Amino acid sequence: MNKKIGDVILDVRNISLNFGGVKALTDISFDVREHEIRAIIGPNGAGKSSMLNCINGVYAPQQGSIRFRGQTFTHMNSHQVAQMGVARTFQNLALFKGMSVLDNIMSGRNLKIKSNILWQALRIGPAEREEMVHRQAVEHIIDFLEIQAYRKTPVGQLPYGLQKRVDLGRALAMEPQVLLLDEPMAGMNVEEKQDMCRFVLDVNDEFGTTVVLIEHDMGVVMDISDRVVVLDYGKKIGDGTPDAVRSHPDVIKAYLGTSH
Amino acid sequence: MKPRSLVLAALALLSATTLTTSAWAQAKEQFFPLLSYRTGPYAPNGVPWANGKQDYIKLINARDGGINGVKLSFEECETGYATDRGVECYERLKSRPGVTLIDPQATGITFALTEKVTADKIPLITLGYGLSVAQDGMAFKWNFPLMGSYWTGADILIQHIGKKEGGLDKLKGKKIALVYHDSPFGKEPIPLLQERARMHGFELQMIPVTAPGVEQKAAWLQVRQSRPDFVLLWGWGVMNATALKEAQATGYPRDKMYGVWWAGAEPDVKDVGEGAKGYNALALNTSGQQPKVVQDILKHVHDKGQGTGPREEVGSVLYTRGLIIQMLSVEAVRRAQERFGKGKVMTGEQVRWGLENLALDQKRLDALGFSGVMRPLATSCADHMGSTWARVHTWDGAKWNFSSDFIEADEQILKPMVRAGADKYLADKKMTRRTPADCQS
Amino acid sequence: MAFFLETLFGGLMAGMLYSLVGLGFVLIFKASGVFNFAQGAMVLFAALAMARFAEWLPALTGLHNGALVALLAFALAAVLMGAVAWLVERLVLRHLVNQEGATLLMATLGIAYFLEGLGQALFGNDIYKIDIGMPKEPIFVLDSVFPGGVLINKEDLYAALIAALLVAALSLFFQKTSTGRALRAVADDHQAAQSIGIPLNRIWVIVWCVAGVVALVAGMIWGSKLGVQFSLATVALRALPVVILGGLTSVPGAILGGLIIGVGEKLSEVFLGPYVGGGIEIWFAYVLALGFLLVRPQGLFGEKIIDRV
Amino acid sequence: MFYRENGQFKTSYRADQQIFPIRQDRIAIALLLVLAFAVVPLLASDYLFRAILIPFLIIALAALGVNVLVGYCGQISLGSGAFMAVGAYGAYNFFVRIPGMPLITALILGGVCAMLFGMLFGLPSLRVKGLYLAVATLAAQFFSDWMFLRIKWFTNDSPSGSVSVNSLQVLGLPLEGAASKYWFCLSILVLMALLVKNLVRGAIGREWMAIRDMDVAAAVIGIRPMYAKLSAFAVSSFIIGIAGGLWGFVYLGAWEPAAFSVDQSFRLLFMVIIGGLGSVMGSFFGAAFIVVLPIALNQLLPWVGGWFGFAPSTTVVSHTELMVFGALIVWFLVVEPHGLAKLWSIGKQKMRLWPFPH
Repeated sequence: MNKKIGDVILDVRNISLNFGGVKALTDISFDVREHEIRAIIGPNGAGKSSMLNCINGVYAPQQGSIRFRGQTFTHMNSHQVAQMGVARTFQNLALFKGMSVLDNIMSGRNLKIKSNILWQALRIGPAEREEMVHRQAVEHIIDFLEIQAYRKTPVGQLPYGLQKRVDLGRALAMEPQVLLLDEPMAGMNVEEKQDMCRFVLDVNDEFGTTVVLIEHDMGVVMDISDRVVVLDYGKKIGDGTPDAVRSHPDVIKAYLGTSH
Repeated sequence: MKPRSLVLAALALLSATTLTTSAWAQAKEQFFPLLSYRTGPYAPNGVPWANGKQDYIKLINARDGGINGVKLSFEECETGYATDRGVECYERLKSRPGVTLIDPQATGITFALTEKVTADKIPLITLGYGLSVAQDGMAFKWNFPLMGSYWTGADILIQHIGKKEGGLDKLKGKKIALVYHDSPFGKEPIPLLQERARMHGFELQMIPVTAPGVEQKAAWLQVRQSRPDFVLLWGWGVMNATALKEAQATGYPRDKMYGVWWAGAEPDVKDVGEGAKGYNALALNTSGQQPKVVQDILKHVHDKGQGTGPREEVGSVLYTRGLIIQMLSVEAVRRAQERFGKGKVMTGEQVRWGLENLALDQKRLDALGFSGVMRPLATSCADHMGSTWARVHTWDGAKWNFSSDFIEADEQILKPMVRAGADKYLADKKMTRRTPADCQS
Repeated sequence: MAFFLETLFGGLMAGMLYSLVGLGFVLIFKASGVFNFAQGAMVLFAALAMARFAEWLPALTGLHNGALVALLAFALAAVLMGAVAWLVERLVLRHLVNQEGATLLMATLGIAYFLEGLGQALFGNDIYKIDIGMPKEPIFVLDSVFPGGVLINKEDLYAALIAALLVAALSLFFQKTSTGRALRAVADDHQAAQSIGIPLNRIWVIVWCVAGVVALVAGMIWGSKLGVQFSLATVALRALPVVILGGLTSVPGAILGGLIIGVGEKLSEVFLGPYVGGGIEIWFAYVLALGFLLVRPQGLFGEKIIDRV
Repeated sequence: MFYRENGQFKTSYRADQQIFPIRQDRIAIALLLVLAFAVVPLLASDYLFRAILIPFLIIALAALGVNVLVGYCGQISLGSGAFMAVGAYGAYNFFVRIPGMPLITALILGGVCAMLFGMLFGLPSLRVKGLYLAVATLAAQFFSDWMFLRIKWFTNDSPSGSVSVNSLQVLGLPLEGAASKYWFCLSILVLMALLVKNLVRGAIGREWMAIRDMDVAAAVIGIRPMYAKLSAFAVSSFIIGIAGGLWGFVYLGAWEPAAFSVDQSFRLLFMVIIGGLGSVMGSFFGAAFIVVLPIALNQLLPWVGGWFGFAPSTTVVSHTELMVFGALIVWFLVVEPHGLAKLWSIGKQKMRLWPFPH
């Protein structure tokens, strides 16, 4: 991989989060550089998803701050985050079950739609033109993800692997600068995983999108990520290049030791 | 199926049924659409009322063979006291051949029909309920609030209370509470009571009860707090019995309570029994099986197994009111026939004239078997009420006994109010009063 | 002051009855996730049944001991409610397993219509009497403290006692009996319950039976207060704020909620009502509940929901 | 056979995104409109117009509004009756207080009142979900019941609190005859249906459905729950308000608050669930079902009784009506929990493949 890693775009500082008594995250800090692929690994319940939820503003951390492109936030608001160009896929598919593949991905463009409700009701002039423009963009994503055949199918009826793609597609539709992927390959067979890896790498190369990736499959992580954060029981126990992390004793104890 | 075509299928079905049903009523018969509610919250009061009307029709057919040979026919339609179902019933039955008039049996439906009957030229009779201002026949050509409105009722109650106190001037400084059904029905008497309060200087306290009135604790706590000298009960259905029970539970003396004629029937006090002892209510009519007409019904209808309801309920307060309503309707047709041709089926317009020219003196009432049941009544083009007299009766724990003689509502107070109200109505509607010439039509 | 106390008591008494109806909602929602709008219809149906049985029994059996007749009538009505419960499970619930809440809600409304029709068809639509010897005259307490004393509605007092007893019995049933524990298990997690071999359908029948009995008691109390007639079905609407305030899944919530609503609406009607023309209690109860919801969206005792993604 | 889309190739996204991509559907709709506008008025009797068609059209419009909120945005509401009432009384006040106020303007302004009222009582939806919200919206219902009984100003100081309108005109034409009223309601319904269809297949519709299906994910892709929910409440209650105005002005002519009771709210929610959540057509199915069925039963039962040689009394009929109605509702929910619209689309799928089984 010969791409230039830019400077820090997302900087997480001393994040602590707890539900009632349960400590989900304690004093987590790490940074993400532009154009890199940053992996967060750790055993189940290590707090990986909670970490993303904090970045997304789904959860409000009790302590710490998040610095994104020079602005510092103590609590992110989902809408803001999205506007600033952070997209996200979900661990256990959070697709809009009642809607078609097309609509699901189209909904990723909603931030970009300007025409007001009245125009939309009449569906003339700007409103319709906008629809067409965004439809075009979405069709590109559909082609890119090779799901043309399922355009009009309700996502509920798609096989798991394809749903994962739609999830990715919806995130891509936002044309994000930072893409948070929550176990994009969980529960996939080898071929599907390879496809998904390809998509992630392509996104990263073609659009230079920064990727923050949560993944269980060590192989995948080691192959595609530039740097890795290791969490265990809500604490950070390792951070660095795959090789550095791989050889880190705590990591071996906490993670590799326990995993298959 | 597309939605509307789906409906159309249903409609085809409906029209078929409506045709089959209307086949029952040949144009040679005087047809009475009977809107009733035999189910729902107000059924206990609605049923005897409806039975009375039906039995009288049956009586006329069985005993007299109709009106001058014109058989009477009827069809009942269940409204459940709901306005939209009432309108549906009206639309279903209004176009039957020989349709006579409508008694909606509900204030809400009356409002909705007031506009429609004018267009369809069908008289709307609302005996003792409906729009008080409709007494003014010059403004409301098609409405007939016969024998009394909420205004006359309220007025009579105040007069009666005044009498008991030894003169209306004695009401000065007294406190009278109006516990009313929170709906147009319950609110209608308020303007008149306010007028009376101004005149005699008593304090009027208004306590609404949310329909249907199953939960009145708060209302009666207020009564207990302010300890009014009298309570006027303007309820219908379950509200009345509940009110009496709450009164008992909060220790308010029942003999200081006065109900409107819709709060003075058996269903209202029956299961309160002793607890309602001493409670007073207005009465438009007697109850009991002594009157000749009731005897006739038992003889010609119930003994023949044609009775509508249970025999023992014949002659109850609301049943008898049903009889009167139907009797007046029949007499209106008879009167109309005198002018437009005996033995003919009268149209709505002709019946309207009949209603406007009713003249039932004591002799006539006796002949009809209604002696003692009600007072004589005479309507005119200007007065669609015919009589504003009523009595007060008191529950002794087992039956109703009259505790006053007939009292007439005070013209001096009512006339201007009715006139003003009617004028406002006409103004809102941008309509003009009828001309005397119009009375001849 | 005396009057304030009277209002307070009045509110508590009314509230106790609300809790009773609310309890019916909660029981069924806990165990089957159904928001049972038929509760009101069940109250009506049960009360009608009991009243009419009490009328018919003497004729049929020649019994004339009032108490005994009332007891028998109650038992028969309870059995009938059991049958209803069984039918509901058979014909409705088991065909609608894991549908959305709204669908189930509508189904129960269908049941409500059916019961209202059936009840009136079988038992008539007049006013009927339930006589369980409730005292009607009020008593006065604390007249040493306040002039005229504080009026307490004896009937309500007894009613509240009965309600309290029932609640106690129910909580015992839930805590102590194995069925009760099974019910709680089901309430917590259907799948889990099934996987450890608790037959869901039977639980549902049981819980609807219990709700039926609760409805019967509520109907009996209200019936002896107001007379048994169609309007009983409308008390359910008065009890709805109770369950959202108390939390759909919490029995103590239903009880406390009932009391809060009862007191709240009576105080509001009596002390605020006059300034705005009165008649505010019904919507005030809802607004009160709404106020609570805005602070605690899951109700007074409902479990907190955390969005997991 | 005849219901095929093969050979109908879309060459532009516009063509692909029209409301009825399949030609046969377009033809069917066109025919249907002709039928509704031209043929029905020729066939229908006065009774059908006044007692069934007009109420059906108005209620269908209200159901459409409810479906926007419940079906598309997933916010269960039992306040619809209140929104109708606000629409009706709002329109009434504009109509009688401002001389020369044209009917249509009054209705729209009434709709606006309902819209504001709806948004106000929609605020809890930002914090409360599902059935809790459903019950919470009942507050709107009981509050409006009270408001229109107590605050005299709303009812133009009529002593009883009931109001009435007459001599209605639309664009100078009198709105008296049954047929003209039918056309008026039908036109409004068709127009509204079109607007709603545009909304739900556009960006705002996707926002509503996103909130309905998975609100967290929706927030993460930048949809503001506040905006989505309140806009749904606004659009929904605006439409319901207009329906309320029509109900009062065109159907009843004179009304009291009880005309918009809580039962109305329940019936409307029924319609959208029986008809099909998130389906414009479903709203119409549902409305037809709930409006026509009881009346049909009420008239058919005596007829059926006739076959078996007995004439059931009104009492029996009305009780049987209740029972059959309730049973049918349950039955429909059991057969197709996703509503009549779902049956409809299944039927369409089968037609596509007919005569070959997939």
